[in-house]
Amino acid sequence: MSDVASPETTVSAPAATGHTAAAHPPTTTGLTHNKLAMWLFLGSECLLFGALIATYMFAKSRLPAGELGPNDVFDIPFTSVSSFVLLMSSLTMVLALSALNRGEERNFRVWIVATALLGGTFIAGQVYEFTVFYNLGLGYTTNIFGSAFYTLTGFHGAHVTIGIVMLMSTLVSSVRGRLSPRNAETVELIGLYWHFVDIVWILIFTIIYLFPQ
Amino acid sequence: MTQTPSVPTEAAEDVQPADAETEDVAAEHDAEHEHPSDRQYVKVALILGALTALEVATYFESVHHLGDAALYALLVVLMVLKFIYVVAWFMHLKFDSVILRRIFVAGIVLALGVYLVMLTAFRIWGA
Amino acid sequence: MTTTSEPPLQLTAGEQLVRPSTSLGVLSRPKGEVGWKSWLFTVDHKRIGIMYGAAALLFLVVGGIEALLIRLQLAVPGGNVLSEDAYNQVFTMHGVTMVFLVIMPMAAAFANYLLPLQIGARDVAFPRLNAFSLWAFLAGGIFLNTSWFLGGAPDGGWFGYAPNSGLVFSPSHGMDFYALGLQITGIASLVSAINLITTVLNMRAPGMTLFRMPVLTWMLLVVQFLLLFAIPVITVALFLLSFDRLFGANFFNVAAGADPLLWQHLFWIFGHPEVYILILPAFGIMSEVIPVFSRKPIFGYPFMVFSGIAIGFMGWGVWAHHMFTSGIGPVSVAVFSLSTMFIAVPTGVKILNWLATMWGGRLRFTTAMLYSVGAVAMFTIGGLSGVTHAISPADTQQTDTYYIVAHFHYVIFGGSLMGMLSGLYFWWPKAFGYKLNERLGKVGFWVLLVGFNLTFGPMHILGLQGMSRRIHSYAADSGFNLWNAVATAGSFVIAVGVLLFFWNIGLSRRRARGAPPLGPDPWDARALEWMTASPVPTHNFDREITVTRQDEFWHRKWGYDENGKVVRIAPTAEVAHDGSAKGVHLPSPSYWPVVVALGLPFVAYGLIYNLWITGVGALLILGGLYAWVFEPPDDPEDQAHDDHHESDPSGDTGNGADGGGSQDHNGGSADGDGARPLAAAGAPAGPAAESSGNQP
Amino acid sequence: MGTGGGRAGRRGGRVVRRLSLILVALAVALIVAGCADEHPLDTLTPAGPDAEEINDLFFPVLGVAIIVFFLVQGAIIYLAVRYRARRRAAAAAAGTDGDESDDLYGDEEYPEQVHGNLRLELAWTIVPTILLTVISVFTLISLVELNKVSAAEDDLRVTVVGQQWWWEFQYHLDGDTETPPDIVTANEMVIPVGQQVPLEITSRDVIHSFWVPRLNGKKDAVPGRTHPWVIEADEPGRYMGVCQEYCGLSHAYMRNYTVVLTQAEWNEWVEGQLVDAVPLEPGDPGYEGQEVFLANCANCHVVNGVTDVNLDGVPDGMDDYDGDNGDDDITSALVAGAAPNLTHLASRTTFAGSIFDLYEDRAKRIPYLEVAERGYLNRGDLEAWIRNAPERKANDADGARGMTAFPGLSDGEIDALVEYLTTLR
Repeated sequence: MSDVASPETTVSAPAATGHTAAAHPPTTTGLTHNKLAMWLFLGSECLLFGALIATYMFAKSRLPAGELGPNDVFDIPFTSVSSFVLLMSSLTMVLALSALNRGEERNFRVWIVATALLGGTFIAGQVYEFTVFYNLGLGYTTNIFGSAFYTLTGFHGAHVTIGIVMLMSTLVSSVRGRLSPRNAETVELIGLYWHFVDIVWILIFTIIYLFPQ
Repeated sequence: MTQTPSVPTEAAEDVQPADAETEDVAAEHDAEHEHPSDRQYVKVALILGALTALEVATYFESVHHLGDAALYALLVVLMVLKFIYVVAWFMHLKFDSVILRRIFVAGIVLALGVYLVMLTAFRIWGA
Repeated sequence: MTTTSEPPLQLTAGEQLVRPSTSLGVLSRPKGEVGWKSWLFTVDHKRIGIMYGAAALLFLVVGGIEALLIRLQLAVPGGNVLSEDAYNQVFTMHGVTMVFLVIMPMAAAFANYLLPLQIGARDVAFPRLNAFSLWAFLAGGIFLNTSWFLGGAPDGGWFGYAPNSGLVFSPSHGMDFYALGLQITGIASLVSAINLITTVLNMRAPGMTLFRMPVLTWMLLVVQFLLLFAIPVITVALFLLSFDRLFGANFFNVAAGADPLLWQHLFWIFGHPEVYILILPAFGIMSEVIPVFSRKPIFGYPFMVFSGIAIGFMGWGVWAHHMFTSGIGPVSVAVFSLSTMFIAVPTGVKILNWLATMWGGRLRFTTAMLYSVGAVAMFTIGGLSGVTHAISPADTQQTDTYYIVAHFHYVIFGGSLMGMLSGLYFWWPKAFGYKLNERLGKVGFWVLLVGFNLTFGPMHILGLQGMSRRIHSYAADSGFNLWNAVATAGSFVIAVGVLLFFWNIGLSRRRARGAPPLGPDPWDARALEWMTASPVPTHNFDREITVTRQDEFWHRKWGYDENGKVVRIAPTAEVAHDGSAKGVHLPSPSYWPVVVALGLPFVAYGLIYNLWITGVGALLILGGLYAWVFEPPDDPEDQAHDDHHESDPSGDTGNGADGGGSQDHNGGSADGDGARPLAAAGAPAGPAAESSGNQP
Repeated sequence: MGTGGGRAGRRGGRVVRRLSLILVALAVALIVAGCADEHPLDTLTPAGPDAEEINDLFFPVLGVAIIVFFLVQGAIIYLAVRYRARRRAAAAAAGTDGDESDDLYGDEEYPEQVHGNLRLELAWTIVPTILLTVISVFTLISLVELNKVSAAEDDLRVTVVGQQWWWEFQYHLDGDTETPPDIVTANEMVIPVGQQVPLEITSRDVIHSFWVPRLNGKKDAVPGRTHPWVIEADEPGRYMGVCQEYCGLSHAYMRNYTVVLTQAEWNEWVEGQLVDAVPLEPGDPGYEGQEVFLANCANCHVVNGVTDVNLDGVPDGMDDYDGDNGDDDITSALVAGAAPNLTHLASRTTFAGSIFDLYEDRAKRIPYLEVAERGYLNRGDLEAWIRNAPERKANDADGARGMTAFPGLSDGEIDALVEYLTTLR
C-alpha cells in the first residue's frame, strides 16, 4: 500500500506529526473501536444491574411479615470472605495485564490463573451459599425475597462465570503463543469487564448484605 | 481531476466552530501512558481491603448505637469509595479518555436517577 | 479542490475485492458478490441496511393486516369478525409489530445505510456485529410471529401489564413468545447501538467534527444512546416476567406481596425513551429532506441538534406520565406532569425550525418533500394532543381511550412512518440507482394522508366521547357507531396508499431497467452520501473526504459570487466520486453472525417447550461465538494485518455476541493497515484540510 | 394537484375547490350526525364537580392547542403556496410528464442561504416555555383541587373492587373500611346526590380501571393496592362507567352504573339493602328455584341470610371483604365468594357486568327504586345467561374466571331459578 498512499502522506504529515506516530490507531477519538464499544457496553450494564438491584430493594420492602427473609438466611462472615476474594481477583487481574504489558508472559499466566481461581472460588462460595439457603427453606419460588435475591445474585454469578471463561480463553491463547504486548488490549478489555463485575458486587455486598435489614 | 475554480467561501457563515470535545482528545491522550505501577495497584488493593473490613465491622453489634441513618450513610460512603477506587485505578478510568468517563458516568447517573425516583415513588424509604 | 486533497483510502494495489480465506482451518470464508449467500453472509452495512428495510416493510404488511382486522372488527357495533381472544392477540401483535418490527428496524435501515456514508466512513465499526444485529432482529421477529401457529399469539397488550400477562391470567404461551421475542430483538438493538455509536464517535472522516455532522446523523446518534441505556431496563423487566411465567418466581405475584406497578415503572422507563427512539430518526430524515427541497440549509442547525439532545435527555424523566391513573400518588403525578409538559418545548423548536427552513426557500414538492412536510403537519397534531394529556387531570379522562390512540398514531404514523416514507423516496435512488415514480408517489401520498386523517382524526372524537381502547366490541347505544365506520373506511384508504407504495416500487424497478444510470446526486442534495455513485459501491467512497464545514458536498458544488448570490462552482460529476476505485480492501463476509443469531430463537423455543432445544441453541451460540472470535476479521493471508482477535474481550449472557469485530476499514486497526493516519482526531483545520475545501 | 399547464391547472383548481366544498359539507354533516347520538360516556358533558374541574382545565388548553394548530398548519400552507418553486415554462411546453419533475425546476436559482436567527430561536424557545409554565400552574391548582376530600371520616365510603369482568361495591356506611361492609352490591353503585363519596379502589385479580366519565376521571384498580378516589354527582340520574384498563378477554364487557338518587330515595335504598333475604319454605313461590340456586349457584354467589352464615355473623364470602386481599390466595378468591352478591339482585337494573338489562327497555323510565315492582323482566337475556354464560360473554378458557355454563339445568329448573331471583329484591 505504501506506494499508493505516498502522495497523501505528505499532505497529512503536518497533522500526523503531533500524533505519536502509529502508537495509536487512527480513529477520530484516538480510542480503539473495541475499547469504546466495551465502555459503551459497561455503561449499558449499569442500567441492567441498576434495575436488578432496584427490583431487589423493592421486593424486600414488600416481603410480608413472617416470611423467610434476609435475616434468616444471610451469613455475613462467610459472604464477607467471598467478597474479599472477588475484590482481590481484581488486583490479580490488573497485575496480569501489567505483566503482559511488560512482556512477562509467565507472570501474566500466573496472574490470569490466579484471577480465574479467585473467581472460581467466589462462584463456588455462591453455589455453597445457595445450597445453604435452599436447605434453610428459601427456594427460588418460596417468596418474593427469594425470587429477587436469586435473580440478582444469579445474574451476577453468570457474569462472573462468563468472565472466567474469557480469562481461560486468554490463557489458552497465551499458551499457544498468540498473545503479546501488542495485543494486550484484548486482555485489558476482559479486565474492564472483570472489574465491572467486581464493582457490581461491591454494590450488592453493601446494599443486599450489609444494609441493616 | 483538474483543479476547479471556486469562489471563496464565506467562512464565518459556513464553518462551524470546531467541536471542543473531539479536539481535546488527542491532547489528553498522552495521559493514558501513565500506567500505574504494580506497587500502586497493591496499595489500592490494600485500601480496598481495609474499606471492606470497615464495612464488615459495621455488621457487628459495636457500631449499632449509631442508629440506622448514620449506619446507612457510613455504608454508602464506604461503598462509593470502593467503587471509585476500582473504577479509577483498576479500570483505569482516571487515566483514560474523557469520552469513556462520560459514557460510564452517564450510565451510572441515569441508572441512579431513574431507579431512585422509581423507588421513591414506591415510598420504600424508611419503610 | 485537488486530487491530492482526497487521497485514496486504504487502497491495496492489485488485491481482489474479496478473497477466499479460511477460518479455523476448516471452513472457507463465504465469498462472492451475487446470489443469496452474498446477502446472507454479508457484512456490508449497505446490504444490511437494505435488508433491515425490506424486513421492516414485510412486517409493515403483517402489522397492517392486523390493523385492518382491528378496524373491520370495530366497523360496526357488536362486530364479530374476530373472537375476543383473537382480537386481543391481534391488537397486541399489531402494537408489538409496528413498534419493534417496523419502525425500529426501519430506523435501523436508515442508520445502517446512511450513518457511515454521512460521516464519510467505509463501513461501521464492527461489520460482523452489524450482520448479527440484523439476523438477531429478524430471528426475534419471526420467532414472535410463529406464536400465531403455536397455540396463540401474545394477548396481554404490547405493554404487557402484570399480572394480566402472568401465567394465571394468560395461560397460553403467547406472553412467553412476547417476553422472549422482545428479548431477542432487544439484543439486536443493543448490539447495534454499541456498534453505531462507536462508528459515529470513531470513524468520522477527517474534519467531520460532531457539529458538522448532518442532523440525521445526530438524531440517530441520540437514538442509539437512548437504546443503549433503555434496552437493559426492558431486558430486566422481560426477564422478571419470563422468570415468573417459566420458573414460578414471584415478582408480580400479588398474593406473595408483589406490586404490579413494578412492571409499569420498568416498562415505561424503557417505554418513554422508546417513543423518542421511534420519532427521532424521522426528525432526522425530515431535517435532511426539507433543506434539500427548500434549497436552503437547515435553519438553526445548533438548535436542531441541541433540541434533539434535549429530547433525548428529557425523555428519561417523563415515564410516569403513562401511569397518571395507576395510583402512583399525587406528588409523583404532579412532578411527572410538569416534566412532561416541558418536553414539548424542544419538540416545538424543531417544528418551527423546519418551517423557518422552508421560509424564503424555493420549495420543490417532490414526493419526499410532500411526505416530510406532511409529517411535520401530522406530528404537530400529535404533539398538541400530547400537551392536552400532559395536564394530568385531563389525562384521567383521556388515558386508555381512543383519544390516546389518535394521539400516538399521529405521532408514530403521522410523524415517524411518514418521515420514513419520505426517507425512502429520498434515498431510494441512492440505494438502488433509480428513482421511485414521482407521479405515483404523489398520488400515494395524498391517498395516504387522506386515509390517515380519516382513520385517526375521528378517534379524537371517539376518545372524548368515552370509547375505551382495546375493546373488541362496543354497544350500539354507546354513540360510537358513526366515527368507527368512518375510521374503518379510512383504514382501507390507508391500505390503498400503502399498496400504491409497493406498486410504485415494482413499477419504478421495471421502468428503470435499461434506463441510463442515475447520477450520484439526483436531488442536488447536501450531505456526503450524495457524493458517491448511486447505487453506492461496496467501498462507499473512492477517496477519503476531508470535511471543512457542514453540508460539505453542497459547498463543493455551489459557492457565492461577489454579490453573495449562490452560483455553481463545480459540476456535480466532477465533485462526486464515480465508484470506480478498484481493489479496496474490505471486511470479508462471515458465517458466524448468522449462526449465532440463529441460536437465539432456539434458546427461546427451548425455554418454552423443552430445555434440550435450549441446549442446542446454546451450543450454536457458543460455537458460533468461538468460531467468530477466532476467525480473523478479514483476510488472514494479508500479512499487513496483524490480527489480535484471538480472544474476545466482551460477551455476556444477555447480550450474546460481542465479537472482536473487524477493525479494518477507515482507520480502525491498531497498526494502521494501510489506513493513512487521519488528520489528527477532529483537527480538521490542518493545512491539508484547508486546501481542499476553501481554496480554489 | 394542478401539475399541468395554465388552463388545465385552472380547471383542476375548480374541481379541487368544488371537491373540497363537498368534503367540508360532508364533514359538517357527519359531525352534526355524530353529535346527535347519545353519548353515555361523554367526557365533554360533565355532571359532577370533579369532571367539571377537569374540563375547566382541559378546554382552555385545548383552545390554545387549536390556535397553535391553526397557526402551524396555516404557516405550512402559506409557505407551500408562497415559496413553491415554479417549473420552467419551457419544460411544461415540452410536454414531459412529472416523473422527473426535479429536472423541470430551475437548477440555477438558489434563494438567499439563511442559516438561522438566534433571536427567533430564543423567542420560540421562551414563548412556549412561558405558555407551558402558565398551563402547569393551572394544572397543579386543579390537581390539588381534585385530590381534596371534603367528606368527613364517618361519612359513607365505598370500596370498589374490580374483578374479571364486573365491579363490586362494598358500602361502609360509617366510613370505616376496616370493618366488614354493611352492603355489598355489584355493577350498580347507588349514591346520594350532591354528596362527595370517597372511594377506595382495588382489584382481586388483574388491573382494572374505574371510570365514570361524566362524574370524574379514572383510577386504576390494582390488586394488592388500594387507591383513594372520590365521586360526586350534581343531578340524580344513571351514569355509565366502563373498565378502562385492558383486563383480558371480556374487557369490553365490564361496565357499571353509578345511580344517583335524592337523599331521601337513597336512605330508602340503603334501608332495603340492609335487610337480608329470608330462606324460603316449601310452598313459598320460588322455593324450587331456591333449591336449584343452593345446588348450583351458591358455590360462588352469596345471598345474605340464605347461603350459609358463619358463626361470627358475617356471611360466607364476606370474610374476604377486608379490603386488602394481600394475604388471600388469588386463585381461590376467584372462585369462592367472589361472584356478585345476589341478595338484592332484583333491585338492580343490569347484570353480568352491566352489559345486559335486567328489565325490558321501558323500565328505564321507571324510578330506580320501583323497578323491581314495575319493570318487566328481561327473561330472554337472563335465561340465556344462566344456561350458557360463556356464550354471551367470553370467559377464561379453563373456566377459572367468570360465570360457567350450566348445560345440566332443564328449562323448568331455569324457570324456577329465574322466579327465585325475582324474589331477591
